[in-house]
Amino acid sequence: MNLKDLLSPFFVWQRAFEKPYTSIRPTIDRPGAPAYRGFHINIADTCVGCGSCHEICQNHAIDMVAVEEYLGREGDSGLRPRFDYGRCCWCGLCVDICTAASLRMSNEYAWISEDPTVFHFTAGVDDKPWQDNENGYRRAEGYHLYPPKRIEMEMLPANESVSSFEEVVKGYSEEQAKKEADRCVECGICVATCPAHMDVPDYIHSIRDGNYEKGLQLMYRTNPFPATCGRICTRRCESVCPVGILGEPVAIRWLKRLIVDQVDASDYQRILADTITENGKKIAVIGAGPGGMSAAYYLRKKGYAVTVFEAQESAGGMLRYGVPSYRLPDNDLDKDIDYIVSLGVEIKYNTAIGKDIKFEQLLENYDAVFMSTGLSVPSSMRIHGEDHPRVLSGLQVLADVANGRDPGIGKKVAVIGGGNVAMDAARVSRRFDAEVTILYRRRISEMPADEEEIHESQEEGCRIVQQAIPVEIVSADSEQQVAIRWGEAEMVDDPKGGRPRPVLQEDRMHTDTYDSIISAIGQGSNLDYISKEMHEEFAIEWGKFTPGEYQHTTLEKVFVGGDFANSTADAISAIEDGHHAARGIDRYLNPAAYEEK
Amino acid sequence: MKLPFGRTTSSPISTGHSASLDFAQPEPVDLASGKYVKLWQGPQHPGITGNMSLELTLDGDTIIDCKTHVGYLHRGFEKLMERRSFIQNFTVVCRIAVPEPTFNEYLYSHAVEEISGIEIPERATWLRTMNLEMMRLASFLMWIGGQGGAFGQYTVANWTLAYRDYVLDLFEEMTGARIYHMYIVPGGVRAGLPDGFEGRAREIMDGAEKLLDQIERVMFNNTVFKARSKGLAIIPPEMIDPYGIVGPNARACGVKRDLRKDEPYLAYDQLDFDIVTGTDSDAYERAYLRLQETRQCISLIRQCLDRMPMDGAFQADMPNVLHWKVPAGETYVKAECTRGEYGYYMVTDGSELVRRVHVRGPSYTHAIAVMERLAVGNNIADIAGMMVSLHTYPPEIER
Amino acid sequence: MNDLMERLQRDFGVDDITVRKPALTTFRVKKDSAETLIRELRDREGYTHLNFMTCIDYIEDGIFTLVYMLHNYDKKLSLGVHVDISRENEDMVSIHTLWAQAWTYQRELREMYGINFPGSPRLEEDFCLEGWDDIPPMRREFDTKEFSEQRFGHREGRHSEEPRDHMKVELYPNRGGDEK
Amino acid sequence: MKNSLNTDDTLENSGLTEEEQLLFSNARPRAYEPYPIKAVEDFANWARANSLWILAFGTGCGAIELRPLMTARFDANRFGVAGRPTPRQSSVFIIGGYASVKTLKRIIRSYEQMQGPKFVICLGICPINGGMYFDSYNTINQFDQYIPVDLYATGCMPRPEALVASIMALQKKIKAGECDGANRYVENFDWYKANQKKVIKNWDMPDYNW
Repeated sequence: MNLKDLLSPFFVWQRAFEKPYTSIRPTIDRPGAPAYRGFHINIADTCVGCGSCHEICQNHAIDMVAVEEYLGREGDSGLRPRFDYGRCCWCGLCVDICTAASLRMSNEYAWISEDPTVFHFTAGVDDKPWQDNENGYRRAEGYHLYPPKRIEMEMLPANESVSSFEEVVKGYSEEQAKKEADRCVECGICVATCPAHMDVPDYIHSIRDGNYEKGLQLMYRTNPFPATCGRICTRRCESVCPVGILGEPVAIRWLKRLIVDQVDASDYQRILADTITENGKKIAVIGAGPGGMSAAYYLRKKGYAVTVFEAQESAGGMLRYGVPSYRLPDNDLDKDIDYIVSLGVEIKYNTAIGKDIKFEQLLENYDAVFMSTGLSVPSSMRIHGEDHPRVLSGLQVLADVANGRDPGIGKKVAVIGGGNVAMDAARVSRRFDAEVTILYRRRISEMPADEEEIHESQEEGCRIVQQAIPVEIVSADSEQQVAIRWGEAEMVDDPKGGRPRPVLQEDRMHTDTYDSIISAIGQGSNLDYISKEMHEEFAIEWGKFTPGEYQHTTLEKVFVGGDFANSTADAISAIEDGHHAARGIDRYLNPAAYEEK
Repeated sequence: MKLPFGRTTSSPISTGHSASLDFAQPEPVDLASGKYVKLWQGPQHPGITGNMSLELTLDGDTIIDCKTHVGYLHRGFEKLMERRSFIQNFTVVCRIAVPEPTFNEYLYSHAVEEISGIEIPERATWLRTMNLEMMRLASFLMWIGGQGGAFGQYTVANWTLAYRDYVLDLFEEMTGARIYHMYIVPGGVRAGLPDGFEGRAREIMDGAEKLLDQIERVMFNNTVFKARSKGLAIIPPEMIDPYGIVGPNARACGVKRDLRKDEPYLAYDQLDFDIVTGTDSDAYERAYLRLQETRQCISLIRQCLDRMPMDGAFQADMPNVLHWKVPAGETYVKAECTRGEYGYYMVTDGSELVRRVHVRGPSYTHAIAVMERLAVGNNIADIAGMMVSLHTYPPEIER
Repeated sequence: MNDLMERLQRDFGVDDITVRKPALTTFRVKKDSAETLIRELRDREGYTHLNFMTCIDYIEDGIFTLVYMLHNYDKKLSLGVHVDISRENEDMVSIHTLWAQAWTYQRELREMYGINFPGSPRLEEDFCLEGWDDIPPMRREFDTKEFSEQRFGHREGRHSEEPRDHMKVELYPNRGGDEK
Repeated sequence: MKNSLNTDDTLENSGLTEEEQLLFSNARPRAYEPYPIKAVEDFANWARANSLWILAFGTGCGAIELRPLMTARFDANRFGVAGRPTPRQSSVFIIGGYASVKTLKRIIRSYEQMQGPKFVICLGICPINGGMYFDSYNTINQFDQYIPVDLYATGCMPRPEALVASIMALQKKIKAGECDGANRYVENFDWYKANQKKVIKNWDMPDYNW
């Protein structure tokens, strides 16, 4: 022992004059750090209830509970996370995975109670003192638990695509598809939004597993046109995909396409194994479009003898005659249709109802009739000179091309309209080397056509003139040409709160001359085959049906579906209409089977 | 008197063991003779580090047999991990060693990354290195307090535990939590440094340096501390390998082994530091060595702050963790924690769940085989100080 | 490293040699020669450090794979020695005479997997568990969640919905692909 | 021969050997009865609330935050809180998170040895509903099934500040005379004991540790 060691500890007194460590009011003085992982905050209006937080929680601390006010919102499951603070470990994985970035944490941390059953709350719904706390943990910029960007799709470059009818989209490779499928969070919100309620997460899962046969089976449960929908579906599923809120939505359409592309048509019979037990009843389907063929498929599966009446020489309806083959090649459409036909569905081509066979006859000869003749008549522009021979309809141009005929559009074309048909007509015209101008009443951002379509048509060299209102068609100097007088429009806000209206500016009129003008401003239905009395009985308004439950009309035997019976007028809705009508017809003809339920 | 292992009470450890140490268990004593007393120390005992118990057989106040009992903190982590996904596990592992969770996070993440071939960005490497060193600093500060407390120096315990809290404040700022940071995640880290962190960290490092100087004067130069710790629980060099002794416990007898230098991981090959070794291998030497390593920590944290890239990615490209399948593989990764080699052995089978994880904590040997051996022949009053001196954390034994 | 492996292959018939990373090689050895091989690695090859010893349950193959992780401090190399034994009550040779901590591992394996190591001290003592009355918990067939639910129970009042099912029930009950 | 305090209603102590049964009391615990004069009882409660002595038994992770609590920065001593090394001197038992079955046995033993009035605070999520280890085969999920609890503080871990807050809440509760955990234990003794014995399979201690 030496003296130094004995004295050294007395140094401790020096500390008596230093600032003490002790915090005076410990519960007040020091809030959690700005990024502290404290109690949860959920912005319930932003949350879509995808359940990813529930999925990732290793402690099963999060329940998804129904909150009435959010049910039925577009792209919202109506569920909200409910936290069990007898389980939560404040790891923050739920915040990290939150697809909508609605979930975060506050920096509050004290919750004391004598009752162990109170530590539950639905964040953002139940009133908690920390709900408005601005601090707390949030996911850092640049930190992701799933890839936010989608796998780039390879496309034909615009300069090549414009000169051929080859399919523009090349499709994913298997490896790319697996990566893209990996991004799915399997919430199933898309299933509710998809008109056909396809089992999207399940078939995406089958891609991850590389099990395309299972994927195909899953798709056929709800949609007998997977090859078609995998290419041209309006994919409302992608618009609600939660992954798309912060990043890009999962490329559901391209994944669907991959499954079909991976399976050879000759294997369909074996994989789908649709066994048919005839039940002796006969159904007539009018129109071999997606709606009619879908109904035919599901009815056939239930054992009905199905006859499809089609006015054209091939099946497919708008898919064949309205969609150009660079978007939907014929053999892919045939892949879907051929399988349906292979199950024993009879199609009577070139048979127009009302002309070749009376509608009443069908009612008499069949146990039920499903009508799905769609919208096949181009709408009129309602301007003077519209009947000029150089004014063509978009539908007609597309049908001519589909049938291999020269549409005869010339080299300088104006397309009127902003829908998909207008875009298709414009792009088809480009493929016939025409110089294309698209005239649209409103702004480009308001075009009803797919954003992709608009973008691609611009890429391919179509010029879009927005806020252009056609006023009159006038004859040109040459008979091979036609002139259009149009005026610029200003967008005027609707005082009633509707969308802004274009108003013609009389002082800014133009007259341009074209080889032809393609009008594509919409279509109406052709219901001439139905007698006038029946028109009334069906309560048809503006050429459209409003079917009841299970697509049932007021006429006992008649079910309707497709573009003339729904508001969305797209293929996938028609497919669901057909499927749903098939359910309805089965319920109608075979009520005994449903009585128990 | 004659004791098991052929030692006498006057010289606690004979240093003449050859490589073939006798690991035989001591013969049970005849309790009925009334000559011996059986005494349980722990699990409820303030002098026990963590939650374990020692079954002591005493002759007077001299320990003649010591049996350790663990399992009070057993939660079955290895089983739980087998039924949680790869991302979920990273939140579980930190609970394995409560005072030092970060090493678990790092090693678990590193094992997953190694098997799945993920390369983490440079910034994440530095953030991880600094995180680990901050953890080491906090852990050593707590340990110094524990060692002081075990020998009656509560002043030092008050200083270091309070100061450790400042380091925890830094953690809170950086990671969002005080104890279970859950910051190092497979693929990188969860966030960069918050604004102004560097300045505050440097301030706290300066203070820590000053504190350590004071502690050296008050605790290490203290006659009482010296008297009680010098010559206590000497680990002879021959024991090192047969008993699997690692870390400061091994370095204190001159064994120059430190994973940070021997098999550098993260950014340690770019940092400037030396392995600290000692010679005497007693409780005092180990304590002093740890004090020096604490100083080293401060220097390493400063170096990290100096050299760390302040922007750029901190997370590698990750698959969707909700259905993350790690390819089949097997690996053993290790890091130098405050107690020595901490390791994760991981076997995967290509599914979404891990097949097997084994966590190797240094306390596994230090607190059982080594402790049982060193305790014999010592005074019961020194048991607490001895346990702390071996720096054992029971939760990493039983997991 | 290759020389050593060749020699082990020749002398002990080890197989399944895999280089996991430069510093770690694993191989499989028959149970009978395991103890000799490990002793030899320790005494003649410098693998003086036993990192750990553990077990992997391959229930689908009916085997336990025991893993001995040895480390050579000089060469900075690790060897993972795998030994397969049957899951059905097969004994394993004890290595408690080689390392002081080995018997602790063996005690743990006895408790967690039910593997017997004849001769290992204090093998029958409780290690982590106390009064355990079920199959050894680390065996794959033991379902810890079920056990926990039955024995310890959970607080009531929890209920969760799957978004997808919830939406189907609430928004489109008669549609989708669920009908027969 | 059994040495009992109350021959009418005794405990079986069936976990003990016959020899041991002679060594331990087999009496049932008795409930605390407040002083008949309210002012005296209030004074006693005030005194109790301001000298909370914590049993230094770190039963789980939560123990890690007890150290900062008791040392300089949060300095719980100023609230009358002190750590005691033995249950005989302690009045507050802080359950630091999860309790493994093995620890639960020691908790019961320590708790029963504590002199009344005694209070239990549960820290963290694990005693509430299993928390992190809800599926573990070795940790209990609802602590109140085994020992009556006066207060829960959720968090993982609750920070020292939350601990200070819970101590203050406990003080308030004691002063209001609402801390009846120990009495609940006595009143529902058989229920608690049955629950305890359901999970502790090697019951080799007295049914009540006096």
